[in-house]
Amino acid sequence: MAKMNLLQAVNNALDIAMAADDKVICFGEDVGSFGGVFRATSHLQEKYGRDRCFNTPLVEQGIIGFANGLAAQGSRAVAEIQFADYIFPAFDQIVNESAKFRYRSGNLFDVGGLTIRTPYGGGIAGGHYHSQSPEAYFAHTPGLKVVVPRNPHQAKGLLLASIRDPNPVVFFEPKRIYRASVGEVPEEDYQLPLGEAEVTREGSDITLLAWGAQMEIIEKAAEMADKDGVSCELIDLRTILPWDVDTVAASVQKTGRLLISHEAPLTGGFAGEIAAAIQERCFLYLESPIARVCGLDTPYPLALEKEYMADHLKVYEAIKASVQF
Amino acid sequence: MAKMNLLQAVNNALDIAMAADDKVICFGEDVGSFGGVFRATSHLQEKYGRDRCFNTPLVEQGIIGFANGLAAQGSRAVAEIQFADYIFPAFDQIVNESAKFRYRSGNLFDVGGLTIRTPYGGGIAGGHYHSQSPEAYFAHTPGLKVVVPRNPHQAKGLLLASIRDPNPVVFFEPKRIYRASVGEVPEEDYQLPLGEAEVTREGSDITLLAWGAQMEIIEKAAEMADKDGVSCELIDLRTILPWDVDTVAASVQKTGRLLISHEAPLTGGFAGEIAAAIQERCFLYLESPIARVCGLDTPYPLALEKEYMADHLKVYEAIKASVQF
Amino acid sequence: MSTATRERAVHQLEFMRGDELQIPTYKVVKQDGTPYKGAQVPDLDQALALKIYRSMARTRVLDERMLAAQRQGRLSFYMQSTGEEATTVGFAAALEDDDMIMAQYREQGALVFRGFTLDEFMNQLFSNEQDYGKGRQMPIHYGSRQLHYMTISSPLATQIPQATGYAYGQKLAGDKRCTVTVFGEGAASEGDFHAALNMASVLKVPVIFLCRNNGYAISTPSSEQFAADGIAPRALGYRMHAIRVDGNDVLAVYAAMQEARRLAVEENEPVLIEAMSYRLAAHSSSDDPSGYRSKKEEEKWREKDPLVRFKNWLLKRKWWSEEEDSALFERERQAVLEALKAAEHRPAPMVDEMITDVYDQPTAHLTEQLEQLKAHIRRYPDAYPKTSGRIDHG
Amino acid sequence: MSTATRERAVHQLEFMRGDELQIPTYKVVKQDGTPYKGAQVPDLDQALALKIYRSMARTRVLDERMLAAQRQGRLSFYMQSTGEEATTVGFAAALEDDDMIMAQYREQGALVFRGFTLDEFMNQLFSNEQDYGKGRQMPIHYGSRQLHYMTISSPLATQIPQATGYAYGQKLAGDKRCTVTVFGEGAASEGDFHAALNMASVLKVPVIFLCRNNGYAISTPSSEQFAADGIAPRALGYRMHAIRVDGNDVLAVYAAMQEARRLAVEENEPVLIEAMSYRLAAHSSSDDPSGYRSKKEEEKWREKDPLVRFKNWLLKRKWWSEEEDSALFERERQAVLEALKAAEHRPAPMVDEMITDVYDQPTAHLTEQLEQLKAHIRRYPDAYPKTSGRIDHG
Ligand SMILES: Cc1ncc(C[n+]2csc(CCOP(=O)(O)OP(=O)(O)O)c2C)c(N)n1
Ligand SMILES: Cc1ncc(C[n+]2csc(CCOP(=O)(O)OP(=O)(O)O)c2C)c(N)n1
Ligand SMILES: [Mg+2]
Ligand SMILES: [Mg+2]
Repeated sequence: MAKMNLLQAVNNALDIAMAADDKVICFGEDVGSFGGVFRATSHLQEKYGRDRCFNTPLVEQGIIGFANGLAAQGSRAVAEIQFADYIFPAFDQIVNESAKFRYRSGNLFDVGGLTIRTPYGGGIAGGHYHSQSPEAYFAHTPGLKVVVPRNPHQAKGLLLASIRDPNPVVFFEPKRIYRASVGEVPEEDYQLPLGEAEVTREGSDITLLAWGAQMEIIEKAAEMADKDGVSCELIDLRTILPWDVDTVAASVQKTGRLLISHEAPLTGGFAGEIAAAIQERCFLYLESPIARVCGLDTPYPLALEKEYMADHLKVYEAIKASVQF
Repeated sequence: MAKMNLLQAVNNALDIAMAADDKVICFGEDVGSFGGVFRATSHLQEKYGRDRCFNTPLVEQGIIGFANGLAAQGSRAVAEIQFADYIFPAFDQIVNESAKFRYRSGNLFDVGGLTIRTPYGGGIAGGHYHSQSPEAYFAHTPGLKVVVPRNPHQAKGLLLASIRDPNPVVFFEPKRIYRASVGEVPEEDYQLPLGEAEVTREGSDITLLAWGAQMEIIEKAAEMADKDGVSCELIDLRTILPWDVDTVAASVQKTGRLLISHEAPLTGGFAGEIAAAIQERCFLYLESPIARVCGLDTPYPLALEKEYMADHLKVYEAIKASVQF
Repeated sequence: MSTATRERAVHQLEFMRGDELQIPTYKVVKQDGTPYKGAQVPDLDQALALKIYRSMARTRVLDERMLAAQRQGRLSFYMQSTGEEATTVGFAAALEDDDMIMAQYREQGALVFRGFTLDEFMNQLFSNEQDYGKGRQMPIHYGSRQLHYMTISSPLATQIPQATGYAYGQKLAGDKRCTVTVFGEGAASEGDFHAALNMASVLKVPVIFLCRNNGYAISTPSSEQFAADGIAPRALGYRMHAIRVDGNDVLAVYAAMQEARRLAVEENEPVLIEAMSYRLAAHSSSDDPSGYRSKKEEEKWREKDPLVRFKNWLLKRKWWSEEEDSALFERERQAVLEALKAAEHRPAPMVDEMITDVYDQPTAHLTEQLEQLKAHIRRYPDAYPKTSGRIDHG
Repeated sequence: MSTATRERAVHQLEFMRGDELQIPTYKVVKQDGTPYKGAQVPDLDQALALKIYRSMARTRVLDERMLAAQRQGRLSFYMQSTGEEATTVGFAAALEDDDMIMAQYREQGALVFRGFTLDEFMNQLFSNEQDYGKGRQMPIHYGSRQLHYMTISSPLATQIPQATGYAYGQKLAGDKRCTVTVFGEGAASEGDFHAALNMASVLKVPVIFLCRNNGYAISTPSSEQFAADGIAPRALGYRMHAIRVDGNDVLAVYAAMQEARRLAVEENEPVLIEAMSYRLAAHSSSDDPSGYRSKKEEEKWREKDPLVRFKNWLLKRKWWSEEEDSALFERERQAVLEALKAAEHRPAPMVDEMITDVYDQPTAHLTEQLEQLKAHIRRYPDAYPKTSGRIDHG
């Protein structure tokens, strides 16, 4: 085991993947000799050469178009989009191409080797365009997998699994905790399963569900609630698509309550999908409405970021409202 | 009043808007002298000149980028995207630019004059790329309005309102019923309100909610249910964003049941948002889980389109399941 | 630092627009089949020449018959490539069989040349259970792994940067193979075009960009698509090798592609080829060009028929005769009709195929959706005739 | 029909790559302030020359002080334009005050020239309640309706097609005004660049595309951004007027923009100007260039300081003296510091501003979200110190 922060864990996963398989190729804006603006690809060009780790021109639609072709050819294309806010120029290549490549060809061709890594989320004084959490845009797209890790250990295992998964994966990295989240990470090669949520804390009164950097927030809120004698069960969804409805439903059938929290705006966010599916599965078990604590329905602000965010206090208040319903 | 089909109603609305205001400008692929591949812009170039109705080069991101600039300048830019399936290259210009233009500038600048018209939806043997219903991708984007008309009368009134609304609007036109939907349409200039749902049929046992071409489907299902003695209340949401939660909640508080149907895949579709919001507002009124009858979670198929679609039989079965819960 | 400039200073204000830049069109033979004076005629033997011609002929017949079938309501949709067969067959003929082709949708000539059978065409066109694409895409969205022909997808230009990526993989693998991507002059307006060419030239990738400039994108004439002299001058903006060829002259297309392939494979130099031609037919079976262009204009181009031109050359060489020609066309017509008849009655794919290939394996959630769907079809078998008969067996 | 070609046939296979195409750089004065021999020096009077110089000086000082303030933790983020002031001030000086500017983010020089006050800069940089942008975007995202300067947005290149659209509107309105959009050589790789230039040249729009080629996009040198000789050759692919200028020579930039404006406004001809310069500072306050380029390279460019060059010219003309220069810089430093101090303590925008401007009017739904938020802040006033104090009054 080694102590790593989340960035180091990502870097370590890429290093292991490239060492283990010549077909793994990393690229994107500034990812070459510089190692990426967050340094997630540090030293990879040095180790594996300019052919396997390189800068691209500044064109996201090109990066993912290129990556789709490279994956179709049989390589494991690991493309970085510098900020998730800048993934939208590549939206067509992802939603119309990556997601539908296998299906439309009847499995003659696929881009299963594709992984798109991108830092997402707020809380870093980034305003509109360095703060977005666009996972829901992708979660409405059959054919994609969407993964978000919450800490270094998860990041390494889930990224290795994503790179090797035979389906295109959009891998969102919680940049607010890139350096703040530090933990023990096995040095060896390991994978964590995609499509499986994890119960990170058991409890009996209410289920709190989140992913990525938001896990920290719901943990903090759960501790506050604990002091009030409210026992929270915590679930990290980990994979947003395809998502693990069974684990969530089992938990809600036990606790009778569900709160979902994400950073993205409320309306049309993925919490809506979860709430809809769970009210259907757990209708007779629910003791209060499923609560959603999310970003406001505005673009991401700067000066009033603190007010905007779904913080632990808002989650805590929502827990109270739910148990007192 | 005149008998018009939905396409004629759209064309008539554009004609009236252009006649009434010099600042209305229509453009897109093939919309010029040809009048668009569906002929929605027929004769507009003839009437208003090449400066105000013209072909663009084949580049959706350019069309909407151009439209954003034109709207910022003070024109009423009415851009056509030939099929909603091809709107994704413009996703960045819509989601990062149109939607945030006013907010980010503190109202110094805005693109309120922008309207994006685009035919959406399946049932026309179009396969993956001439069938999609991407409204949910836009409904997660504060700053946009998203509108879908169900018939010629609605199309004209809602399109005129959209063009004149001081906010950017994505206007989805149900192409399956472009010609099939025929009805009486006032010849004069009129507008129907954005942001308001409409109860198109009153009932007492269950609320059925849809929009666009799907309204026909739930009407047919409601007739079948009627024969079983189940009284359905029908609501056309009309505006997907911002949506009219009050009208829907009032109806569900009356009927105790809600079924939402849309063409797009289930997961991450807008029905999820509605279900999540309504279970919160109407928790104590709900007699059965909110049902969603939607497309399967696959890309849009061709040969098995009939099987894929959320048709009246599937809606009818879901009504029965809901009332028998 | 690295601003690419080999700086040369001037002190007078002078704008340039490239008007001096004239990109000529490479042509080998005239319409009557005689080579232009001093023309560089590519070296190809009779077998290959006839294979090319037969492929062009089959493409022509296929297009004619299938449009007719569409008009009869036997087929939902079709797209002809009439007038452009020299381009689509000629480029394929200059490639190795396992060079990758990533085309737009009007390149059936290349598939014919590579040996896609009439049955294979028909199965796709009729979305039947033998369609490799499992009946999921509209007619003309062919693909063949065996023939290194990427399945067509409707969104325009998306395949262009993909070709750059595919070729990058070929280069890294040391395959000595290239990727050819084909697209229209309309599609070249998309942002993906710019991305693809710039990336290819920076990354030195063995990819060939073949633009079919056929004058129209649906109803939009190229004069409303771009203001420049075609697409070829754009290559210079990327410092990429470029050539313009007469797209109705199969020998010119063949020769240009041969040399382009050499540049790509041996020197990792991407190349842009602009093939000048004309879309003689409607854009698709849904289109009627009389709304946007004149019969006269069409007639002018009909006289430049690429099949006639190449046939004339073959006749002059005595590699072919009018008798053989009539027999060939007759045979092809028969063959197409037979294949059509066989394919149109094959059943649709099983309902189970609805959820395969979304992922490598169906997820639990998809399996559940399929089971619900099957239960529903069993309840209303008449409403879903394509699948209900084979839902519980087969 | 309309394939744009003025056809010229050739019969030998020949590829071109544009290597013969050499785009020179227009320069007016040398670093020591003397004009090049025979140079075409633009005609500008002393008042304008000094206004340009003072704007360059203020920009330089602002950049220096604000980076220092960022380093002191008084500011979250900053971006310097050091080394590029001749480009950003020079282009603005050649425009009419109500020509529209749609810039990228490193063009504060143009804003200074147009009279954006130090207070206005500071209010934006400190996201306070007087920021026109209501504290919603990161520092340096300035905008001014009064000064016809479009609010900056972070996504690169999006403003380029927007400029084409804006200019189209100006043309239709008969304004006799143009739009200038500025962007980096990195941003020029985006698909939006291609879309914008092609549309502008087809639609004949009074727009000027000013590319600041400063050698880098963050860490990526232009040699990994494109393979061609800079950005200017791309214009020829759209049949658009183009010129390359020495971006460190304010007179060259001014002269080129003046003529470009004439072409745009009088002839509806879009123009591309490529200004060659160098990003002397780090990309932003978050960046450290020592990881990707040498001090030596930076030094080489520091010697080409555009302020020194223009000052030398002014000195030679006796329009300016070293004494005036020192006094100017001293005054500017003071003024910047005063404005900074005043702005940094102004309060943040009210919480009510959270929901304004999402739409022209707050929706019922947003009003409800705001009310809930206010109730929450009242419950935990200490957790939201920026807004809690002013939530029930003000
Ligand atoms: C992204 C996208 N936008 C629009 C369309 C609709 N469309 C299909 S073909 C076509 C015209 C293409 O013209 P061109 O590229 O010149 O090819 P050609 O048909 O002439 O062979 C259009 C606009 C599409 N398929 N994809
Ligand atoms: C669409 C998009 N992708 C990536 C970024 C991140 N980014 C900000 S500035 C920059 C480099 C821009 O370089 P250039 O255009 O040359 O301008 P310069 O900084 O040199 O002035 C990058 C990659 C962004 N803002 N927007
Ligand atoms: Mg064409
Ligand atoms: Mg730069």
